[in-house]
Amino acid sequence: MSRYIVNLEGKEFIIDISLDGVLSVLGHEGAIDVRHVGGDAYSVLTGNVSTQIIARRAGGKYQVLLKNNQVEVQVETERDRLLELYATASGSAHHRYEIHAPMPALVVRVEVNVGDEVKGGQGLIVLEAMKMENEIKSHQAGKVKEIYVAKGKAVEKGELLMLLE
Amino acid sequence: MSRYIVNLEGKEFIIDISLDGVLSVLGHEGAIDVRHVGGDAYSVLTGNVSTQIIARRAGGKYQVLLKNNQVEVQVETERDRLLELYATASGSAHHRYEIHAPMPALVVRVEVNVGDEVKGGQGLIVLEAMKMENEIKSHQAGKVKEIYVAKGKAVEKGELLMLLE
Amino acid sequence: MKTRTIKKVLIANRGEIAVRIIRSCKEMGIKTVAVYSDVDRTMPHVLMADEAYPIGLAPSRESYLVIDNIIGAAKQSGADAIHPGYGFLSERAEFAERVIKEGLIFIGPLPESIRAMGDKTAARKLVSKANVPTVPGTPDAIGSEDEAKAFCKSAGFPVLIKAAAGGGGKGMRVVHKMDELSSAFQGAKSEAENAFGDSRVYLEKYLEQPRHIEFQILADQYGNTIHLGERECSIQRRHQKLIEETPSVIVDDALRAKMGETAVNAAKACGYHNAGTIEFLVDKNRNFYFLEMNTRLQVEHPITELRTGIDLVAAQLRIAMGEKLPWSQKDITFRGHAIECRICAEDPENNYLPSTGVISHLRPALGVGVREDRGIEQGGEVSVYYDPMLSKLICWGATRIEAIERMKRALREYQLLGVKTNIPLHLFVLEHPNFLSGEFDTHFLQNHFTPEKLPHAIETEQIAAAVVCAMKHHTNSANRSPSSEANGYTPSKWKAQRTDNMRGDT
Amino acid sequence: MKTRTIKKVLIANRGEIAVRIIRSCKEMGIKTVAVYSDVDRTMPHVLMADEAYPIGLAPSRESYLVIDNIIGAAKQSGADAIHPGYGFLSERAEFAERVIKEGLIFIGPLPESIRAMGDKTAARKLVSKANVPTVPGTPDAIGSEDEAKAFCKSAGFPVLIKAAAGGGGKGMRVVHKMDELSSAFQGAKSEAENAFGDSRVYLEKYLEQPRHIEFQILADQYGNTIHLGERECSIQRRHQKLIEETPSVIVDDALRAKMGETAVNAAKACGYHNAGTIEFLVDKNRNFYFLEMNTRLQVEHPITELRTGIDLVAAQLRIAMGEKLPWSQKDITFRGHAIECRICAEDPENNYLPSTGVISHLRPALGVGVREDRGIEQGGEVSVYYDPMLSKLICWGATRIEAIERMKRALREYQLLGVKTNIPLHLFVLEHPNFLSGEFDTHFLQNHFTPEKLPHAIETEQIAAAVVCAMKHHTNSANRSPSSEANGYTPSKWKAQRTDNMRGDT
Repeated sequence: MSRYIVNLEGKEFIIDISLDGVLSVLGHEGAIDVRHVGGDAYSVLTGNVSTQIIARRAGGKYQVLLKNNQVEVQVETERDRLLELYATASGSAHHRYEIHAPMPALVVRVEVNVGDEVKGGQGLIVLEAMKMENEIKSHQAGKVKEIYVAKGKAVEKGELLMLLE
Repeated sequence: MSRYIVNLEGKEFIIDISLDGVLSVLGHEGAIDVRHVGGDAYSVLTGNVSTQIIARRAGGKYQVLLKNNQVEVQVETERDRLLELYATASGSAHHRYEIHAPMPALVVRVEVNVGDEVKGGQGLIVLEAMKMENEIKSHQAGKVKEIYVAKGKAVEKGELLMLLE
Repeated sequence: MKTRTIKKVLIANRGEIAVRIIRSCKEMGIKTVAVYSDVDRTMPHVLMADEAYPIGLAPSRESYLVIDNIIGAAKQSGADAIHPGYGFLSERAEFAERVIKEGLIFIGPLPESIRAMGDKTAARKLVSKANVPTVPGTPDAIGSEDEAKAFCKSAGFPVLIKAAAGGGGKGMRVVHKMDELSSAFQGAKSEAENAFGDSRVYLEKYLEQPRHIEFQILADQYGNTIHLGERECSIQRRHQKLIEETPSVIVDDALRAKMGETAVNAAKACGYHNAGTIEFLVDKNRNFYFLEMNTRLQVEHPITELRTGIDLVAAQLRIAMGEKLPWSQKDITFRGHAIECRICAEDPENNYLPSTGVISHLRPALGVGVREDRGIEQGGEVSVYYDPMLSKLICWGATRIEAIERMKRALREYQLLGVKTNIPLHLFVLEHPNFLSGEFDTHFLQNHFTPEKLPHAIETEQIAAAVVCAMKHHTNSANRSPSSEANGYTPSKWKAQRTDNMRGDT
Repeated sequence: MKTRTIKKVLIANRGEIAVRIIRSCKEMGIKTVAVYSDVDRTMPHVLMADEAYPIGLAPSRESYLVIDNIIGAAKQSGADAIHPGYGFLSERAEFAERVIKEGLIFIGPLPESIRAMGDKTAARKLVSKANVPTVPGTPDAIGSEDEAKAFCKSAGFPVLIKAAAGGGGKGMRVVHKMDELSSAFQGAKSEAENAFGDSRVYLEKYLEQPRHIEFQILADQYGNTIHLGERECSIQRRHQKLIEETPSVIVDDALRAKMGETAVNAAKACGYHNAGTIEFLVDKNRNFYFLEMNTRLQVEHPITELRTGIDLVAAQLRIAMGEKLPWSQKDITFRGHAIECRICAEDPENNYLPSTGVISHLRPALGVGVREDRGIEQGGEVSVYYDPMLSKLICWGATRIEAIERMKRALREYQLLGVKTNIPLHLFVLEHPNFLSGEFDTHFLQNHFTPEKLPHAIETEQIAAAVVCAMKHHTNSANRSPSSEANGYTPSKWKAQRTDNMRGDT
């Protein structure tokens, strides 16, 4: 039997799959019938309630449509979970706050300098994507420790832009 | 370089593909740009003329949409072609005519018996599929040599139903 | 008669019509229950409904035609109404009776009306009393070939054999001379038994150059009955409709009013309520004859929806809930022209043989004036068990020519790979001078169509296809990155030698 | 003015509007030429056109905005006309001028009309002379922050900064207090420079609780000018329209006639021909003010098509060919209600941040009353280079509530995986009591929306999603037949333990 811990919209579901493919959801009684429809489409009958699930693997996670909203879902094995707990326990606590690019974009303006004290909600950097300017704001107060980009630079999604302390 | 002989709607096209993926069509001058769009969809620019091609491999052949019609396309290498020529030359000529089921169906009636002389266009067997009865007719005159099915039998697509001489 | 709310509907059907009904239910806030046979577990109607219940094996006699199983699913789900769609149990009076007996609402007419119109010979007698003209034929179903022979001798050929119990072209045969009669008679009986569980047939004089024109009826439970205009359904193959349009080029306002009134009278003759259709044959002198009444929603209902702006499924549900019709005849207005093409899995090059397989690629026709109602999706299998109709393309235009040109555009845009379809045949019809001029009858395809007249690819298209197949073969045999094909969305790229003056100046 | 036939049209655009134009051309028997940047080689507009020409690199300044490259492609292809779509070069007078100078037909108004309406401050002066009411503002573009300050002091806050050269919400900023002015002024200028190559801005008094209502105009080359009714476009985010509908709940027949006549006068003031749109702001007392004229086809034109039955792109082509309008104002009739939702690749949970990625799954909403115009397909990549609008869903209903319920059904039916979309936001709006009652203005989203109000999944849905992800993870990690996933259509099958009394009785 394999056990999977699924994290979805902040909730955790524990799902067991037996060697012959029979599955059960911890804390949930009743029949669940899952079929692959084709491509990213799946059909689930929970009892007789019909739910369409559109899902694909992206990176180590899964992207799933829930109420027409694309959400990220994480699946871990029990082993993953143990390794992760160990890593968190042994790692040193640090109060650094990284600013990443939320999309591929062009840097239009950097609005702070290294050493500046910033307030929560203060604008840090302006990116242009799809012809719109988007201001990246600080979610918390802090001090600018490092700036990795400058005006005119093209950045990838997820690229580290700035480090706050 | 690899050479492919493509048979399509009764026409033959000879296509060479070089080691680095450059292609040329024998007898056709000019630029051809082929891209995979996704799934079964391809885009071809012949010069600047844009053609969408929807194609998939099915069995040893290819199914392609041409003018919204699904046609079968055969691709052979030069080696395939040589082997085939050899087989045809060495095989003994025989005048047997096989009747195959054109679709999965149920045999409703067999309209001839072994030994019957049949005319071209004469009904041989009635199959039911999708709630419709379909009469399979002989394309040529001959004599019924063998009948492999009987009323009530479910047959698969391509299954041999009858042999004429 | 009291009004009863419907909160949950079981749809006793599959395919595009089940999906069609689910959509209007969703728009009205009504929950839906699908039923499915073994092979239909992942079909769109099951995916789209709120609940789904298995009702048996693939052959419809073991699932969609099993009344007990459908009633069982309805009871279990707590549905308060059943919509039968078309085909299957939709015109079985005993099904409607059973639904009502179980305390559920049948979304359709009374069982008595179904029975009255379901027996095609009795129906002709009934409407005749309401001064509705009918085609000459045997007054009753006939038992023997001898009776059939006798009618043929007195009426003269051609003659039509028809199932007493059914419609939709099933169990129907045309006989042109006496020595065709025997095999046609047996064939019709066997097909009728198969389709309706009732082998009775009757004979009618077969009209020359007839057009098939039908009227949509809506009637509430209080006797208010209106028509929503005609549908021209003359383009048929194997006695089944292929292309329908409204208005008909031969129906003017005066004829529409006269036929509409006759249709309303025919419906009233059987105490009809809910949606129904009166089918007429119209001869070349524009005389019309009652053919039959279909006591259910029609496949081609969307063209009427587009021209009148009325959602017929929503109207059916409201009538079944006991609401009064919100329209009188004068409130019904018509706008523009609508056409429907039935997309079927069949091979027009090969005598319309059904085609089966897995649909590996499906791209819709979209944009201005195009509607599609379908019961399949990419990845779905077209099996041998059910009707070959996969989808309906419906186009609206301000004029007939705009609707036709739009339909041609939509048909060309539509991409379905995995089974043969009749799209090339539709294009043949829509480009034919006789179709364009409106000079056609139900024999249009027999008279004008042969497979070699289907549209042919030009050389550029053939070269493009050949190149793609060679590339695919090359990639397969060389095993060069097969994953780029499998993941389906990494654009691969091959290039021929460039002739630079053929490219843009960038 | 003579009529000139158009046989081949080059579409100087991409995405859904290029596809939209190609469709009407096909229906009229006109050949089409697409242009494409490097990253657009396999986009739908390239696939659907008869011919396609590369015009440069991905950034629009190096392709879709390069007049020489587009003219080059037109010449090479032998096109006799150019349709600019919306955005890009559509409102650049020098582009229209160049097209005409090269002997080609520009499908749009005269360059003089574009220029007159393109300078927003000059346009306000021009229409004022035709007795069209305008919002108080600076008569001319302003050069310095000091001038801006002066206007704010005299007119009072809030104040709107707008690009003199453009529309579509680009280069637009609302200023509520003096210390926001400086950064807003610089931001607007930089965005305007970016979008229109012209950084000039002007200021207007910002109306309280304004509704944005616009009128569709059609005018031929002989001075015949009509309107096709209004479009209510108040539901906006970041000054860009999100949902449009027609009719507006606040426009009755009298107001429609009055605003329509004013709109016609505004169009005539600049000698307008072809399709255009007069945008008004309407205050809570139903006073209306000219905002600007868009001298091209509008994104939201399909709702007008559905309500009037007129194909606006076909009308544009016919006007450009020199045909007279076949309608006078009294021939224009309206039926039912139409709504459009713009489906954008952006994250409503995260300040509408654009979302990029590859669309791995795309299933349309189909059936009764639904139209989709899109410029993407499954397998396509949503890149950072262009507008985030992927598609437009447009629904028609006999009544406003039918149209709204249909749109909700269509939005829920629509499946797009690969990028975040604003579909959940549309559902939030369509279910909001203020939207349903019609009590809203352009501040609707600021006033009513926060991300936690988006629809939430119920537990059954969450369990279903969790189970599917666990299955996929299991299949991946165990490497159990990965091919069954890759080929995309072999139905895999997993089952939980059965509780048999939960199943059907078969």
